[in-house]
Amino acid sequence: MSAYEPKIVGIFCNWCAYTAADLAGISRMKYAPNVRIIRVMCSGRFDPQMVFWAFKHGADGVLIAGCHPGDCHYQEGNYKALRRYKLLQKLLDQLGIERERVRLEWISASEGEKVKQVIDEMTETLRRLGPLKIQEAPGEEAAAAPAAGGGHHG
Amino acid sequence: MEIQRTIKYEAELDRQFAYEIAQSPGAETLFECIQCGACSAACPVSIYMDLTPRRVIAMTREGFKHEVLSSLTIWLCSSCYACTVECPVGIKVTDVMYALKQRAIKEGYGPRKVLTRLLAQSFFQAVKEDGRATERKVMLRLYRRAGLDHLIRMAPLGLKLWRTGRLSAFGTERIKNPAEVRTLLECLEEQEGGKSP
Amino acid sequence: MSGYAYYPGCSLLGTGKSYDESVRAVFEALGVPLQELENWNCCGATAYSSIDECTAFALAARNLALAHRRGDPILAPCPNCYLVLTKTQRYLEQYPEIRQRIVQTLERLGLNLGHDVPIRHPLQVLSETPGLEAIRQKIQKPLKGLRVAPYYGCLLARPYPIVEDPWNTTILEDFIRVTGAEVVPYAYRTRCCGGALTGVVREAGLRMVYILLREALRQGAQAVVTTCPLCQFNLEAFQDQALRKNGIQERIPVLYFTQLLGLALGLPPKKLGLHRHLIPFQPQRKALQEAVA
Amino acid sequence: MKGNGEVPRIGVYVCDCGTNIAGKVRVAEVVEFARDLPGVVVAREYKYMCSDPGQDLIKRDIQEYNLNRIVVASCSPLLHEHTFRKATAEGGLNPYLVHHVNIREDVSWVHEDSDEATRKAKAIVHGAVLRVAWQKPLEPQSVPVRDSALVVGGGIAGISAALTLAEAGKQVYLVEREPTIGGHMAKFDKTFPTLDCAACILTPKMTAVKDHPNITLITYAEVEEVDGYVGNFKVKVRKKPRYVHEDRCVGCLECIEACVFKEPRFPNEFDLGLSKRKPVYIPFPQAVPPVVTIDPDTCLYLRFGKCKKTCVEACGDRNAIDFDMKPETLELEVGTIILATGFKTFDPTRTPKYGYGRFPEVYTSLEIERLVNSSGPTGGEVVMRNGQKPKRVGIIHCVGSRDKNTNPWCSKVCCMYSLKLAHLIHERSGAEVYNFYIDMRTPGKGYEEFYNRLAKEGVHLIRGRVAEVTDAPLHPEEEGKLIIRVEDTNIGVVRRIPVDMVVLAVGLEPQPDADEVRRLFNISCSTEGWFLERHPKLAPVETFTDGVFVAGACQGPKDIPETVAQAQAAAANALALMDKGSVEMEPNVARVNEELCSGCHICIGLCPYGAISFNEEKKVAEVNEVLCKGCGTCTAACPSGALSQNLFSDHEVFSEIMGVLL
Repeated sequence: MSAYEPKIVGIFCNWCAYTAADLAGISRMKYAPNVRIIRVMCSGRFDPQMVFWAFKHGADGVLIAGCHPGDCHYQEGNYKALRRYKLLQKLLDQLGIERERVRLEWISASEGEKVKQVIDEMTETLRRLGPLKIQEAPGEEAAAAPAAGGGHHG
Repeated sequence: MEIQRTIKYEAELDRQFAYEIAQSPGAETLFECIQCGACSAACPVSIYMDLTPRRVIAMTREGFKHEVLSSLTIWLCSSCYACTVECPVGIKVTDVMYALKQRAIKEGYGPRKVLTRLLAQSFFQAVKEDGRATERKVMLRLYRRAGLDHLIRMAPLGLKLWRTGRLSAFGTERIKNPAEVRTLLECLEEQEGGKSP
Repeated sequence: MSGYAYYPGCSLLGTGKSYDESVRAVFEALGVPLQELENWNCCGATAYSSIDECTAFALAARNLALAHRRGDPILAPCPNCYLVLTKTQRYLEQYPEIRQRIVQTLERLGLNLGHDVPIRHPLQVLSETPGLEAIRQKIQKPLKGLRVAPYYGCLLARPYPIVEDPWNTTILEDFIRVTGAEVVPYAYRTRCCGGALTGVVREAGLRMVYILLREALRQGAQAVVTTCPLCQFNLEAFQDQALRKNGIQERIPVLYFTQLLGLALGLPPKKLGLHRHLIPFQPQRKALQEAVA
Repeated sequence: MKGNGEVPRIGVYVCDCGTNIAGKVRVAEVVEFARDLPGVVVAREYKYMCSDPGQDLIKRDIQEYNLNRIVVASCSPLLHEHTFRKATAEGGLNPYLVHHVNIREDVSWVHEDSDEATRKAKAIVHGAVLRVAWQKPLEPQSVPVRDSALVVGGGIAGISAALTLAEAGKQVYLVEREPTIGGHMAKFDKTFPTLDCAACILTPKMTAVKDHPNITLITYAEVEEVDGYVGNFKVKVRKKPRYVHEDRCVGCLECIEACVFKEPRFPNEFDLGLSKRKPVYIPFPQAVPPVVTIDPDTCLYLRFGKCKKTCVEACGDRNAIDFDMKPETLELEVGTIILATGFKTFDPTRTPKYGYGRFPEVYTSLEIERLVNSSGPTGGEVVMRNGQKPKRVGIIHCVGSRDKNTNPWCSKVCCMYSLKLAHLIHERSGAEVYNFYIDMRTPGKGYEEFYNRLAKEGVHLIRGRVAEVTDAPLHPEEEGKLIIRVEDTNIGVVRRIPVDMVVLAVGLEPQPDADEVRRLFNISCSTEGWFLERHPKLAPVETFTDGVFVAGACQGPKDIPETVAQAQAAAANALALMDKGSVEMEPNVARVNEELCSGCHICIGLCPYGAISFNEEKKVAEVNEVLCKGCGTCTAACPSGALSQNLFSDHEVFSEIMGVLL
């Protein structure tokens, strides 16, 4: 076992996945500390740019978690996330980035156990894959924050 | 009137024992036991047991190693799995019984002449030699170990079976290369650090 | 594919000889191909698990690997073998560490475990191919008027039942009815026969045998039909002692379901191994024939 | 310099939460770390940030250090975000300039290694500090709340909630699926532990519902569609035809008498099939509304179109019977919704070992409730299906409860109702009663005393889970009996107890359609299928959907006192919303930066609420903030970065991502 520990950004929807993570906490489940969870209202807020932004800033993987199909608090945001995720996977292939580094999961508010299981699994997978190897585009500054005016979309 | 002290001091218990048993496949939920007794009630042999299966679980969990490994219960289990399917918390009680039997044999517990145990050992040897268990061979070995009276008691039945061709008198069932099975077993025993009885 | 990889197990070579004979005869008569799994070894049975779980799994695993190599599903008439093989397969999926050890060891013997060799019991197989309806068409000597207690024993019903809902299943009963015989209600159809206890803890074993036989007699059964060599052996070989001890004079033959089926299919009793039984089935049949005539 | 050109002056507050956080995370180290982050002016550790002194700390620092951004790292924002927003506002800052992150549920409670936990807590605080700098002052929108409520389910929970709301002057619609309200409680004879008659306490409430001017009772109906949001729900209710006009039927029951079926022939659902009814029937004499219903599956006219229609004749001028009645859809507009859809009892055919369905003298506890009920099928006599009175009865607890093979949870009410039934059976029949229990659970006011009373009455209390009920005797005393096999675990011996009658104390389960109902109302269910409350302790009747509340056993097993308490609590919560008259919406709506919008229309099709439209004049997208629910889907999709979700703008989210990657 190497000393390498992957860093994973979690994009969790408020109503299901984030609540489930709370439940995992309340139930005192123990899981790998590698995922840093960021709360958004809906997995529909997930933007593939977030993945590249995260990779650029040192992430080895991104975990997006939303409500099960049909259960979205906002009717269908999770389907939108799924669509973007599918496109993103193709893009990852082209860039030579392993698909396993970005994972989309449906986790309902009652599935604390699944939070644990998914995080442990993904951490284990990324440990095996090792650090993300991606070449920084020359000349790009390591900005302290995204450039004003949504520059990262440019 | 003879009286006996039954108090159990904590120092006499083996806490580790419970954790070791809970390690064996099927016994993972040992500590979740709610002591409902469904296992004992479902067990067709519990009426003969000195400790009901429920008590075996409770005592295992609390580290009553000596009592559990010396009990008749583990040798009376007929592996019918009635307890296992009944258990409301998913303890595979039959597997716990196996784990306890293994421990008892390994640590030399219990009366040597418990037939169940001799049967297991005779069977084990036969399979190791031939790759198969010829019933006649296993039985003969068992009752020889158990004592002459057992052998005599079983003789009439043996004779009947022999007459109907259900107990091959001479031949031994053997696979083509028993050595293969032996290798298989020995390999694993090596890994285990020598576990054969 | 050369038909089912027939795995008789040790008992079917000894006390369960007639089970072996009747399985082969019935499968042949129904045109379901089977061929013995070459060089199979003992499944490990329950006794082996008492010594060491891991080596018990290894024994069963070798057979699974042999069948995997051959590429055929295993046919295991002995419920004990059926259980041990199934349990091993399940546990090796569930416990990757044990699997790892066994896979490595098997590799040294040039064997590959595989994952999902189907393990089937003749009840399952025959109810699908040729299926009960097809069997019904082939019945030549229906066993009309014969009252039979259906006895599954433990291990086909639990913990890995051959049918989805073991409490409500009628798979064995259906076979009995196909032969033309009548099924009596039998509350103890999945109660333990005592297993190895008859041989090692006599008193307990005999009591268990007695309970099963008494209920069959109480329900007016003229035969008990089993699916297991150990059940058959216990109920037959210890019947005399068990019933005599409780003051019961009657005796009841104990048959394999394949024997019952074979008789109805018109196969000669000898081919079905009926001559090996200690409590003959013949007299009842005669009485029956008289009753019918 | 962020967003609005201000230099951020950030205060960071890291909570110990007693030892909940500090036991794992080295809080002082996190505070030290935070102090050096850009923009941070002050960083503090405190034992309980949510306490008054904790909040005061924030308020004081805002004044003293002229802070303009706050970060609190403590428990889940789902629990206390509101608390810290309030404190921030009281300190004189806009409440949306605080960011609350979670280092308890997401860190200290789920990780074992102190170093790892501390490192992760720092990363999370880092993310929050970078993000909060981008946060902007926001003004929440306020929407009006209608002064009317929908209560779904007419059991004791729904009845209690409806009456409380109606008494407070709110317009209430009570929707019930069955032809009558009353629910399970109406089936009971006595209630534990006081043994007061269920009908005596329930029927006045049922009548009160019917008579209350503020309550519109809609029975034999189900909610079909729910639209809108807190304060403004639009609900469609489908009313099944009962082929009788409720307003014309006077409940004389002459039609039943006149029905061409001279004798009742069909199983009466209310008596669980223990009695028979005719196609035209009333579930029980005290039913509310007190009108008859015609069952289309058994009525000759409705099935075959041919009948003498003697019922119509009997009804005469009242003209209440109408065979042409069609399903009807009602549209309601309400401000709040209370779900009180109740439970179902466990189906014991799933535990075949107890012989239910196989042995006629094995009953469920609910069947026994009817059997001992003085208005039940036997007038309260304990008479078995075979017409005899039992001499010995076994009550098996925990059927379909506390069992991984069926339902793992404790159904909470069975111990007490089993004791009650033991008492009633003994009282009515003189039978000897055995109770087989795993653990006797009698917490509750007067409950343990009731248990003591039963013990004194001589009920056999045997601790052990029954393995099997069989009719195969092994002993002369067992001939013709049902035999219960159990380990008497107090003694450590296996016993076989022959009885005449077996009662299965079936557990409580979610309604079979709970999942559909929860989708309808956009709420969550627990793994078991119970409706999920917003917080198990602090918001037990709220749900994750604002304005929707839960009451009674649809949220988990409950007895009557608890159910009523919860129903009234739900009503109080709904009242608070309605009385306030308006509700502040989270201002996390999307906005369009008109200068950046290219008018591509992508967002318009994506919005599930139709909140985005196209301004033909300006050629840009426009967000209707009243309709926007704040999911952020459009923000993620906008190719030009013109759309931005308040509180979750790209700046905010991307900075947080960067920050947590410490």
